[in-house]
Amino acid sequence: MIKKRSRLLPTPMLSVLLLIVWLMLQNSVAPGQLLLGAVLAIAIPMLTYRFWEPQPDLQKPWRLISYFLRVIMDIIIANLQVSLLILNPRAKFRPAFVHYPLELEEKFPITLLASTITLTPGTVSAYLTLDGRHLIIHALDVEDEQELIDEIRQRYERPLKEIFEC
Amino acid sequence: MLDIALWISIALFAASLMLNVFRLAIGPDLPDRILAVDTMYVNSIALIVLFGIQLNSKAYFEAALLIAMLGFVSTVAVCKYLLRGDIIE
Amino acid sequence: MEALYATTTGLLAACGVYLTLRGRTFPVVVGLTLLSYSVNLFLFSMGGLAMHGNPAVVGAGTPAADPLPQALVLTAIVIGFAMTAFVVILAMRARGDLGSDHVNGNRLDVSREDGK
Amino acid sequence: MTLLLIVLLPLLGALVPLMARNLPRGRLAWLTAVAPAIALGIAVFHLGDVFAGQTPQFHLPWISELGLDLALRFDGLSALFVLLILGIGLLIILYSRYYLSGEDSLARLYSFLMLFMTAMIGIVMADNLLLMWVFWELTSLTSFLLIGYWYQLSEARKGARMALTVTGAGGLALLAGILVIGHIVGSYQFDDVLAAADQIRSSELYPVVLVLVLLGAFTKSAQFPFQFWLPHAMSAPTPVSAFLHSATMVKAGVFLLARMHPILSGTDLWFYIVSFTGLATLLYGAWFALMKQDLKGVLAFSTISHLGLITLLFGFNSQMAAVAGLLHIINHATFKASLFMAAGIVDHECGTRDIRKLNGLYRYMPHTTILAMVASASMAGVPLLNGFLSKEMFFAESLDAQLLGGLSWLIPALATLGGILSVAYSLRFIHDVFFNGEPKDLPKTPHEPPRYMKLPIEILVLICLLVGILPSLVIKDLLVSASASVLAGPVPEFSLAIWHGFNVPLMMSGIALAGGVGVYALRHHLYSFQRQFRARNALLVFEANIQRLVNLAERSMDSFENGSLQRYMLWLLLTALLFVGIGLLAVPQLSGEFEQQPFDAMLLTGAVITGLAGLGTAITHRKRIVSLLMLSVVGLMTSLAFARFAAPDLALTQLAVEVVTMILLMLALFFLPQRTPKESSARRIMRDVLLASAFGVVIASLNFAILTRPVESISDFFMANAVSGGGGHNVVNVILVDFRGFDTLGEITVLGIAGLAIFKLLNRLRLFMPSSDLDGRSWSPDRHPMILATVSQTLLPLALLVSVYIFLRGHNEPGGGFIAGLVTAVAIILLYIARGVDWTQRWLRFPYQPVAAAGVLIAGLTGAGSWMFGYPFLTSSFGHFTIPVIGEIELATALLFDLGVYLTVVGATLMILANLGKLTTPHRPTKEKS
Amino acid sequence: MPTWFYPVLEGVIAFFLVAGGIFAFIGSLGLTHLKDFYMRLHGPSKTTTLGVGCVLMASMIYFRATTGHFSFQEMLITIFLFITAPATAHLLSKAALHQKLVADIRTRNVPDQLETASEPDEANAQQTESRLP
Repeated sequence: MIKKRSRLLPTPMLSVLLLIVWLMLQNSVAPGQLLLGAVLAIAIPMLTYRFWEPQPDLQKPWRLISYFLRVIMDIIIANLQVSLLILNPRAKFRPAFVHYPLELEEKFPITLLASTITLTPGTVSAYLTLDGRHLIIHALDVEDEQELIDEIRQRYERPLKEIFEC
Repeated sequence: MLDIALWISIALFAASLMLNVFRLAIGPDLPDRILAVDTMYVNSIALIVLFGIQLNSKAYFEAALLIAMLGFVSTVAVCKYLLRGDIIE
Repeated sequence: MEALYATTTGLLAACGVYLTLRGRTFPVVVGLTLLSYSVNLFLFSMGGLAMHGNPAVVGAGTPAADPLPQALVLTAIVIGFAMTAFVVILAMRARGDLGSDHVNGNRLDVSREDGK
Repeated sequence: MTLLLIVLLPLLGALVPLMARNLPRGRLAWLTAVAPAIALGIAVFHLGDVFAGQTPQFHLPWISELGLDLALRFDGLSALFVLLILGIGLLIILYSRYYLSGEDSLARLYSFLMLFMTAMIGIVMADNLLLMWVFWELTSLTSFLLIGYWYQLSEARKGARMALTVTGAGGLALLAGILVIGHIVGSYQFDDVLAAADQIRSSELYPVVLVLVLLGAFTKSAQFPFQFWLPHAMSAPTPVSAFLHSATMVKAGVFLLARMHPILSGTDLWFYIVSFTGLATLLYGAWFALMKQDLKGVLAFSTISHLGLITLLFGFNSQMAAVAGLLHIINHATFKASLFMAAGIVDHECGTRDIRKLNGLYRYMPHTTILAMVASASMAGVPLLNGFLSKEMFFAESLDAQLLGGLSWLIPALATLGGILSVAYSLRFIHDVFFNGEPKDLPKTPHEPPRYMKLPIEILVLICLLVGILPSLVIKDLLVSASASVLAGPVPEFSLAIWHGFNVPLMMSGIALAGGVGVYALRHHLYSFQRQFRARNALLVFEANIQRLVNLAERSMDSFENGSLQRYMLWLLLTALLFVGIGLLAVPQLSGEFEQQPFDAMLLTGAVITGLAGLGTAITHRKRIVSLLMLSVVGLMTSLAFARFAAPDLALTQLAVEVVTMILLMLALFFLPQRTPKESSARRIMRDVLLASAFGVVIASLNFAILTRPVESISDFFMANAVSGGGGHNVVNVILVDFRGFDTLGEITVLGIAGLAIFKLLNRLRLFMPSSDLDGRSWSPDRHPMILATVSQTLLPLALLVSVYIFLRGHNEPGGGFIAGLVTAVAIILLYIARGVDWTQRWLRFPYQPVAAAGVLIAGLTGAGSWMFGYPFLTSSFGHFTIPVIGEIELATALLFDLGVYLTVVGATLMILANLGKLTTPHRPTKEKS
Repeated sequence: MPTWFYPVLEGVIAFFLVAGGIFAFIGSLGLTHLKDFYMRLHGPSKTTTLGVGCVLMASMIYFRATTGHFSFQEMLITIFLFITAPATAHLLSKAALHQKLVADIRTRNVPDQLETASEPDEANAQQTESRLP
């Protein structure tokens, strides 16, 4: 389902991202910088494209933005929770390792999911099995693993699946 | 009001750096020490940015950017060393 | 503040020299790197330590730092890296060919206190 | 100009025999004799105005800064010696034509002799003390060559070496003496030194000068403590002994005494040292001449004794004694040379020199016997011969030497004893060899030598007779002019008549003659008495000392240099500490006038952390990976310090280099033992800690001293015209790329070379790869963790973008070629780590050497580019161009130069790290794990 | 800009600075006080990163106020941080699990037996003759 890449713009998303980053770096939107940014945005992907893992194409970019916003909100909440946990001396942690069967196949979404899991409340993606099927998560304080798994699947994995695959 | 906040923030980051050094010194195993070093890299990014604000000059962003990037690379290298011994295979 | 700076440079130099006095190639290399850090700090401070100075950029504010030692130290750092690389690989080659990474002249790998 | 000829002719003469070496011997001898004959002619030509009192001089500046000029003088003393050298030299050339056996190469002997002759003439005619010393050393060298002429004989080699060592050492002492004289007087020209004679005598350095010069003289003239080399020099061919070790070379020392007489003599110190040495040598030589069994040994010791006599004469601070000394120099040269040649004939004919075997030779060679009898009679001081005259004068002088106060009578007594012994050994030389029974089992049956072999002896004996019978006619004026130059003043009136009427000296020579015959008669008792002493062979003692010296040197070298870096570091540090410590002690007060700036919490934390991390690196150096982590913390804190003190460029470079060093060290660590066994004893650790802390203390105080002192910085020049001259605002980068562009060019070449050297070093490197990590756990199966791969893949374009950004802005804000190069290198290394070599290899198909080379080339070409515009190498030019759409861009050639730097840094770094990384890959199965 | 605007802006910057400092401090505190390595990992990966993020936000606003136009570089650094932090956390825990660090007794179902290498590890100890391409 990956459509034929056009020679000039192998990964449109990446070129756009590079242009935005260049402008951020230069802190100015002067015409000269724009032109230079465009040139770079085309040149660098062209240099690196041939060996790029075929990445699933972004179906719905807008869902990604909303996904990021939700993740940011979760991060803030997570940090508050963890801070409270760390601060009160009598905190009784119930740490646990959770085996989380992955439904995603593509590498990029899996990495994205693992990153969000690490950044969100109380969980760190500790180990990814060699075949990329299972993700072992270390949770700081969890009563019931199954409930944690369902929550992660519902909040993060399903939207990612929507964004990248179907 | 801004200077007081700046001063408090610098003090806090200095304290967290000291704690990291404590963990680095004590750290029973290697991963603890690597974690300590990595956190020090992250804390030093904040410190550089605070310098920037304190000295009111924008020349320090590259340093912060570089620390972010290079901190990651050195931690990755050490972890790869622990996992595989030979970093570049 | 100068005293603090000087003590740190001195301490680093001392640790560096202690390591270079060890009997094995690796500590010597690490010692040399540490020594080069301290020497770079020393040379950098030749131009005076600008507490509230601005970077040596024209138009970035009057009390600018002294650019010359900075240029020298920059070159020193890069060449320092090249030489450390050379020494490390020389050590590896010595270990590969001679079979021991001793620097105090004894051949066999068993640690014999020698080269007082 | 003709004076220079006298020296040059023998020098050129040295080449003549070498060129004519395959001519028959006769013609070779004549050809060689031509040069000295002409020189003798010139000398005689100059005799006229020498006797008239003038001193022809010649001056050619040579190395005037050292005060060494080619200055020659020809005064009376020089004339006397030049005649002696050339005259006897010619006779020796004739004599050795017959003496040398068939297979010895005559040409080689002749060329050495000519070289020696040049050196001797150089000494006697030198007007510059340093020049004299140069020729002095040349005589030592040529005597080494001549003594070692029969190099196949071991004692010849040993004797030559000993002679060279002793005379060489004396030469050094003489040089020291001359330098001190030069220091006092200010010039080495003989006339200035002569004029400043009183200044030298009164200066407090006089004893030093005296001892040094006398050391040179005594070693050369084999005086008492240094006489052991002369007997062993007899292993040279006899013509050499006749020429060097009787007439000329050993006379050089006495010549020095004569030349220095007007400058150094006249003081009590001179009297005590010189005369006592002379006296001791006189008696020592005489006694052993009596004892020796070897014919040339007898003559050698008699030469020592006669030299002692001449030195004694120069020791008496009276003017007549000096005249007597000069007279005896002439006489001794004549009769001793002839005696040596006679001994040569005996040796040549009988094949041995052992006196016990040689008896009653007068039947076989009557003519030689007569000549030998006259010569040895002259040596004994028999009247009507030249020996008698100088001995008479000697006895007269010894009588009125008053300096010993009450014991002054002792000197004439000992002089007479010397006379007795000299008569005894002269008698022994004649009677024991030519009469006294039959020769016992000689290797060859003796017979008269060829006709012309005896000619030189006849000439010399004739001179002895002439001088003996008509002294005032033959040598009066030569003696007067020579004494004039020795006394540097009016010569007292003296008569050279044979007969002075009955006086005490005549009585003393009578006692000497009678006593001599008596002593000779009792010689067997003396022999038995002498046999009780253990005969010590000077050669063995000398060799033993040399060997002991060599062993001592070896032992000290071993303790100093045993191949241990620790030992070298120890010495290095100690010397460094010593010098810097002394420097610091001299500083009155460590902290300068700047009072210290206040520091805030952040600086304190930074300093504390750096210190702790540094200590951590040192303490945990046995667990190598931990000390590496500590090192990276130190690196981080150093870059923070650079950032804190307003050096963003440095902070960036330090960070990048620190990460790359970390990766490099870890790559190396995989192949090196992971842990260092505990092997340093507590004492060693203590010593190292002390040494290191001392070093640290010195560095700290040095740094503190500099920090608190005013800084005269020259960088306002750079700040001022960084923009106008270099076209950039970031002064650090402008300095690097523009003002000191040449230095940066050199530096990136070094970087390239280091990369190449490492590439070569890694080739065919046989390494031991650990199969499991430190605690035995086998390596983790997952070679390239998937998450790391994807993350690093997304980071790569961002990192490349950042490096381009840093590169482009380098000229005006912190950044530049170095940092950008390092950032790109790190990004690519990250890819190597995350995706492995094969994957990256496919992406980066080109090897890194050309990249580094291209970098250096571009930098070089940009530098050379300015030549085309007529500017000197590496001048940069820049201009502001306004392109309608993009707006104003500033292009500078420095940018191209920076590009060169960028490429070299990327190329070199990757060459180092990638090659190190690739070490193991060829042996990995290529199938990629999914 | 209206006069009341600056003190508010300063207030916001001050708030972000102090919040960032506190978060970073808590992160380090967690790093020092928590029992086993895995629990310690949560501190720095989450709170320290957020702390530094806040400081970057503060500096963005600060330079917006002083120099008049937004400087997006801080944004770039935050992005960098938020990409790399989870990766390092993941790698660190992978290394820890590989080294079989002992986890706190209360942690449930600790993965004891990680997958062993499917095929014999080729990095067995033999003398390697390296030929560089």
